[in-house]
This record gives sequence, structure tokens and C-alpha cells, in this order.
Amino acid sequence: MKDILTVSQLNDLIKTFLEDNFGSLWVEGEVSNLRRPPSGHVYFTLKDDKSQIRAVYFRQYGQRAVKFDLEDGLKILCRARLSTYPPRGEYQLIVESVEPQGVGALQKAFEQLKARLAAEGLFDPSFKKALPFLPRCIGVVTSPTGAVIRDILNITRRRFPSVNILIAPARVQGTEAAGEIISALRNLHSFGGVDVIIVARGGGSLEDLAPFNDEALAREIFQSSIPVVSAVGHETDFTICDFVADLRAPTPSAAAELLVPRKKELLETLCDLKRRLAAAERRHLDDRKDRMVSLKARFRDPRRFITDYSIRLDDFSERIRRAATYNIQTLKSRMEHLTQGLQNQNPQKHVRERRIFLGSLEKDIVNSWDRYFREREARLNKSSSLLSSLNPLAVLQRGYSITRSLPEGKIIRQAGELSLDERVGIQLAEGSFHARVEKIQGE
Amino acid sequence: MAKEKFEDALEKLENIVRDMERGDMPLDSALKSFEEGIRLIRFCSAKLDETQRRVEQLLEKENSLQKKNFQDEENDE
Amino acid sequence: MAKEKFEDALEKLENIVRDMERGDMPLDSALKSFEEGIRLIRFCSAKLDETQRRVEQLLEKENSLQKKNFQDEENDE
Amino acid sequence: MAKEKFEDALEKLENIVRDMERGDMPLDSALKSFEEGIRLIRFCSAKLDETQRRVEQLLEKENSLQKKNFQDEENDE
Amino acid sequence: MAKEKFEDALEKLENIVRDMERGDMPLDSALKSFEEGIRLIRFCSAKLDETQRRVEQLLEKENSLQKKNFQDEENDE
Amino acid sequence: MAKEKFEDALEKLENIVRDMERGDMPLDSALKSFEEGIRLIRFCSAKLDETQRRVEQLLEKENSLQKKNFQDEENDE
Amino acid sequence: MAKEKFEDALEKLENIVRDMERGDMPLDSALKSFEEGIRLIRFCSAKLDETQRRVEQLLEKENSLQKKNFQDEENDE
Repeated sequence: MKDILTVSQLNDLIKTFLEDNFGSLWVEGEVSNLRRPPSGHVYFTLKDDKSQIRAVYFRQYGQRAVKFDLEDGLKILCRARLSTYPPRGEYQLIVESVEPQGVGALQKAFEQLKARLAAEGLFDPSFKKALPFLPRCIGVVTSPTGAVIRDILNITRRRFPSVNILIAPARVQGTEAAGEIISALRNLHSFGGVDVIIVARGGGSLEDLAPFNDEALAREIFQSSIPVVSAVGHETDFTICDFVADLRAPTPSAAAELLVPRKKELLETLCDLKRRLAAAERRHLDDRKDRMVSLKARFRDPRRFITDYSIRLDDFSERIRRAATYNIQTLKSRMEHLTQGLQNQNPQKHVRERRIFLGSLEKDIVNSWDRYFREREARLNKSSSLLSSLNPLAVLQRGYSITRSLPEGKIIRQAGELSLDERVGIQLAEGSFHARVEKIQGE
Repeated sequence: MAKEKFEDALEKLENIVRDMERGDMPLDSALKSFEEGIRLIRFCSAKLDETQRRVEQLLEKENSLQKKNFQDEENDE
Repeated sequence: MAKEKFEDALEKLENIVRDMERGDMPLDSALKSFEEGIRLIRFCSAKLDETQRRVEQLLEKENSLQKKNFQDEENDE
Repeated sequence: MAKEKFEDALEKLENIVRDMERGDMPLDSALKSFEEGIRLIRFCSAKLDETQRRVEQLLEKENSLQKKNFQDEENDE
Repeated sequence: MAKEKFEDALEKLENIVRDMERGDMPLDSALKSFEEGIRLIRFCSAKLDETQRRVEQLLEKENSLQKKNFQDEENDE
Repeated sequence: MAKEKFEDALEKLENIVRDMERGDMPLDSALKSFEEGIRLIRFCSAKLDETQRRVEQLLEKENSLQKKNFQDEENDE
Repeated sequence: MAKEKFEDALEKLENIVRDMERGDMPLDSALKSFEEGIRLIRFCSAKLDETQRRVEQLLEKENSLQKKNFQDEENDE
């Protein structure tokens, strides 16, 4: 031991020594000077009236080991080990689990646990599993003897005879109870076929009900994949189990009634549904049939279109016929009229008229010629007859005669114009003769 | 003298007649006028006859045509 | 002279008649007018005859058609 | 001339009749108009007859078809 | 031409009838319209007959089916 | 075509009936609608009959089962 | 499908009935729903018909779990 130690070597030696010799301890004391740094670890001082020691409660332990929250002044019993911290040459308790000390602490612990679990959400209704409507098999965690199981069996048989019951026996009182209940629950899970679990016991005192306030049990119930009904027979007091369970029944009998429906009612419901189903389907069909019937009634064949069209077509046919005939007749009568008109203008009429006119002109020209001619003839005749009455030789008829010189033929009106022996011609009324002047008188 | 006209001749004749009717014409003149008158009468008569003949010819021809047409027309009726 | 027209001929004829009725025409002219008148009469007559004949031809042909149609119509009734 | 139209022919005919009815037409024109009128009547009548025949043919055919259908329908009943 | 439609044909026919009834159509057009009209009448009649026949066929078939179904139904009761 | 639905068919039928009741349908369409209508009526009727048959079958079977069960239960009481 | 639950079946059935009572379901769907309904009714009926009841107790024996009839209780009846 002559070796000179460095501080580090010394602290290492002390650490080894202390940790080897104080591996696991039970220490009781009062909590003081509690600190909760953000790391989540809890630092406090455990003290009694004379002494104190530093303690730390690491978060990783805290999850499962502390059944209630630490606070200054609380009396606790810790399971811990001793640990050193060489850099500073200090030692402290590493707390592994904490239990409350005394009745007040129990109630406190209950409240704390309830608050904590609530804060964690274990009682959250959203985590509540739905109970099976008609469980085929109900697991019952309870004592296999006594009134509780009998009540449950009676009620389920009465309500629905075909529900199976699987009993997972567990003590429901005493320090072992919570653990037994947990393993009973686990057994039921691992055995399978269980639709719902009733955790049941008859009524009792707060202490009797202590197992049902166990955190581990509460967490087990919370984690259960099978819905759990808590039926801890106490009308007024609630246990942690009651809060965490999917359903709380005031008594085991009530739990049985809540879980198992009446078969008769179900049959009636089913009958009713069946009746409604059939009725709905029939109504559905009838409705469609009615629609079909009305549609069929309204569905008429297009022959009336055809009839309508036929009538129109006949009308057109009749009218086109009439129009064509009428048009032709109209044109024909117009033609007849024109023909008649043309016939009336037959140039033969003109010819006839003109012929008459021409005839009258001819008559006129002949007549006017006649008139013209006769006028001239008359004039000539008149002059002619006048002239003949004026014939100077006419006096000769009365015995006169004309004496003319010869050969001149000059009419001798004075005897003196004559010479004796001269020859003269004498004209008588009838015939003439020559004579010789023998004597002249009247000179 | 150009061809003697009927109208001139007729007029001369009428003048001669008128002159002679006055009665104071010497026999010589009277005889001459008378002779002229006779000649004129003859001339005019000839003219008239000739014209008349021509007209009658025409009318005859026309009548026969007319008659024919008339008969045709009657046949048409 | 272009083809003589019936109407013109008739008018000429009328004028001739009127002139002649006045009676103061020299004989030669009168005869010539008369001759012309006769010629016009003849011309007009011929025209009329010709027209008549043409119409008769047409009608003969047409009448047969007309009559036929008329019978058809009657059969239709 | 393109094919003569009935309506044009009818109109011409009407004009001819109207002109002739006015009565102051020279003989030649009257004859010509009359001839043209006759021709037009002949043309129009022929057209009309032809049309009428065609119409009657179609109608007869149609009637017989109709009758047939009617009998078919009755037989169907 | 695509397949002629009954309605179109009927409408055409109606127009033709109306046009012809106005009576102011040239004869040629009128005849053509009439021919087209007769053709349309024939077409429409045929269409109607065809449709009628088809409808009756369908109804007959349907009736016989119906009767059969009805009997089946009665047998079901 | 995927399998035709009753409702679609019924709706189509209703539309057809409505269209045909409006009455202004072209003939071709009317005929086609009629044919389609007949087909739809046939289809819908068949569908309904088939469904009805199937429903009755199921109900009959179910009723006989039920009766049996009911008797069983009564025996239990 | 995992093993069908009575209450799921009942709920499905109720939904089906409710849906069908609304009446606006297509025919096919309605029939299918009806069939499913009938099946569910049958399933539920069968479920309700199960009459056997077992009351057992879990035993831990030689580190393994076993079931044992809960004899005493049955004897009570």
C-alpha cells in the first residue's frame, strides 16, 4: 500500500468498493429538494431527521417502477443501489423503485396513479374497444368458487344458452392477486377464442380492492387485445381497473347482462329485419312493376302517326289531283275561249264585208259612169237636134233656092253681082241645076 | 292641132248651135257652121261610141268574173 | 311598185268613185279612171278570193282538229 | 327557236285575239294573225292534251296502286 | 342522294301541292311538279306501308310473347 | 356493351314514351323508337320476372328454414 | 375473410334493410342486397341456433394450459 494514488485512481477504487458492497439496498426516508431537469430524470435528496443522501431516479426506470409521483415531503421506501461519480468524488443513490409509506400515501398513490394514467391516455374513450355484440366465448377472471361465477353462469345461460364461458381462476384479494389476475388475463389471451373478458369479484373494502388499483394490471388491461369488462362489485367506489377497462359494470351480474343479449330479442330483431327485407324487396319490385305497367300503358305503337300521315298524304294526293285537273281544265277553258275569240275574228267575215263594200263601189263606179256618159250623150243629142233644126237649107223645102256663082260657088245675094251669060248653079230643095244669066234686074 | 278633145268639140258644137240660133247669120256662115256642127256631132258621137264600147267590154268581162265569184260564194254558203 | 295592198287599192278605188261622181272629168280621164277602177275591183276581188280560199283551207284542216277534240272531251265526261 | 313554251304561245294567242278584236287590221295582217292563231291553238291544244294524257296516265297508275294497297290493308285486317 | 326522308318527302309534296294550287305555274313546270308529286306520294305511301308492316310484325311477335309470358305467369300462381 | 341495366333501360323506355307522346317524331325515328321500346319492355319485363322468381325462391327457402328453426326453439322452451 | 361476426352481420343486414327501404336502389343492386340480406339472415339465424354451451376452466398443468369442464357448475343446473 505504499503506492501513491492519483485522485482518479482513488476515486476508481472507491467506486468499485462502494458499488460492489452496496449493490441493492432498501432505504426509507422523506423526499426533499426535488428537481426535474429536462432530461426527465428526477433528482432529489432523501433524508431523515439526522442525515441525508442524494438520489437520482432515471427516466428509464420511472416508466414502470414508480406507482405514484414523487413530491417534497412524501415518505417513501426506495429500492436502490449506490453509485459514485468519480469526476467529482461524490456518491448517490440510484433509485430503482419507489413505494409509498402509510395510508395517506396509499390514497395519494391512487390519486397520483389515476392522474398519471389519465394523463397518459389510458382512460381515453378513444382507446376503448367495442364490446362484441354477441360473444361466442366469454373469459371470466375471478375466483372459481363463490357467488360471482355462479351469478355470471346463471345469467348468461338464461339470456343466451350458447355462449361459452372460459374461467381463468385468480385470487382477487391479497398481495398476489394483481399478479394472478395479470397472468389469468395473459392465459386467456394466449389460449385464444375469447371474445371478451370479465374481470370480476364481489364487493369489498378499499384495501380489498387494492389489486384492482395496481398499475401493472391497469397497463395489462389497457394493452389487452380482447375487450375487458371490469366488474368489481362495488356500486360507488371505482378502481383503476374500472377506469382503464373497456366497460365498467357495477356488479358481475350486471356485466353478464351487459355482455350477453337476449336471444329472443335477437330472434325478434332478425325476424323483423327479415320481414322488412322481404317487404322492401317486394315493394321495390312492385314499384318497378307499376312503373312498367304505366309505361306499357303509355307506350303506344306508332300506327297513329301512320294514320295521321296517311290522312295528310291522302289529302295531298287528293289536292294534287284536283290542282292538276283544275289547272288543265282552266287552261282548256281559256283555250276554248281564245279559240272562240279567234273564230269570231275569222277573216271570212272581213272578206264578206269587203266584198259587199267592193260590190257597192263597183255599182257606184258603173252608175257614175252611166251618169257621166248619159250627161254627155244628152248634151250631144240636144246640140245635134238643135243643129238639125237650124239647117239653113231647110227653107228650100218651101220653094226657095240658092244661087251660087260658078265655079266659086259664092252665094249670090245681089243681081248686080252677076254678069250676063254667066253660068250659075241653082240649088233647090231637091236637086240642083246650072243656068245661064239672061237678064239682070235690080241693079 | 293635137288630138281633138271631146269636151272641146262638144263646146264648139254648142257655140255653133247658139250662134245659129241667133238667126242673123249669113247663109254662107250658117252653112259653114252647120257643116262644122255636123262634123262635131259626128266626132263626138264617135268618141262616145268608142268609149262606151270600151266600157261595155270592160263591164262584160267584169260581170262574167263577178258572176263567177258570186256563184262561188253561193256554193260556199 | 311594191306589192299592192288591198287597203290601198280599196282607197284608190273609193277616190276614183268619188272623182267620177263629181262628173267634171274629161272623157279620156274618166275612161282611164273607170278602167283603173275596174282593175282595182278586180285586184281587190282577187285578194278577197285568195284570202277566202286560204281561210277555208285553214279552217278545213282546223275544223277537223277542233271537232275531234270536242268529241274527245265529250267522251271524257 | 328553243322549244316553244305553252305560256308564251298562249300569251301570243291572246294578243292576236285582242289585236284582231280591235278590228282595224289590214286584211293581210288579219290573215297572217289568223294563221298564227290557228297554229298557236293547235300547238297549245296538243300541249294540253299531251299533259292531260300524262296526268291521267299517272293518276290511273296511282289509283290502281292505291286500290291494291287498300285491298292489301283489308286483307291484313 | 342520301336516303330520302319521309318527312322531307312529305314537306316537298306539301310545297308542290301548294304551288300547284296557286295555279300560276307554267304548264311544263306544273307537269314536272305533278310527276314529282306523284313520285313523292308513291314514296311516302310505300314508307308508311313498310312502317305499318314493321310495326305489325313487332306487335304480333310481342303479343305472342306476351301471351306466352302471361300463361307462364298464370302457371306460376 | 356491358350488361344493360334495368334502370337505364327503364329510363330509356321512359324517354322513348315521352318522346313518342310529344308526337312530333319523324317516322323513321318513331319506328326505331318503337322497336327499341318493344325491346326495352321485353328486357325490363324479363329482368323483373327473373328477379321476382329469384326473390320468391329465396324467400320460400328461407321461410321453410325459419319454420324449422322456430319449431326447434319452441321445443327448447 | 376473417370469421364473420354476428353483430357485423346484423349491422350489415340493418344497413341493407335501411338502404332497400329507401327504395332508390337499382334492380340488380336491390336483388344483390336482398340475396346478401337473406344470406345474412341465414347466417344470423344459424348463429342464434347454436345451442351447445361449454363452461370450462383453464388449468395450468405441467407448465401448459389446459381446459377442463367446469363440472360442478353444470351439475348445479
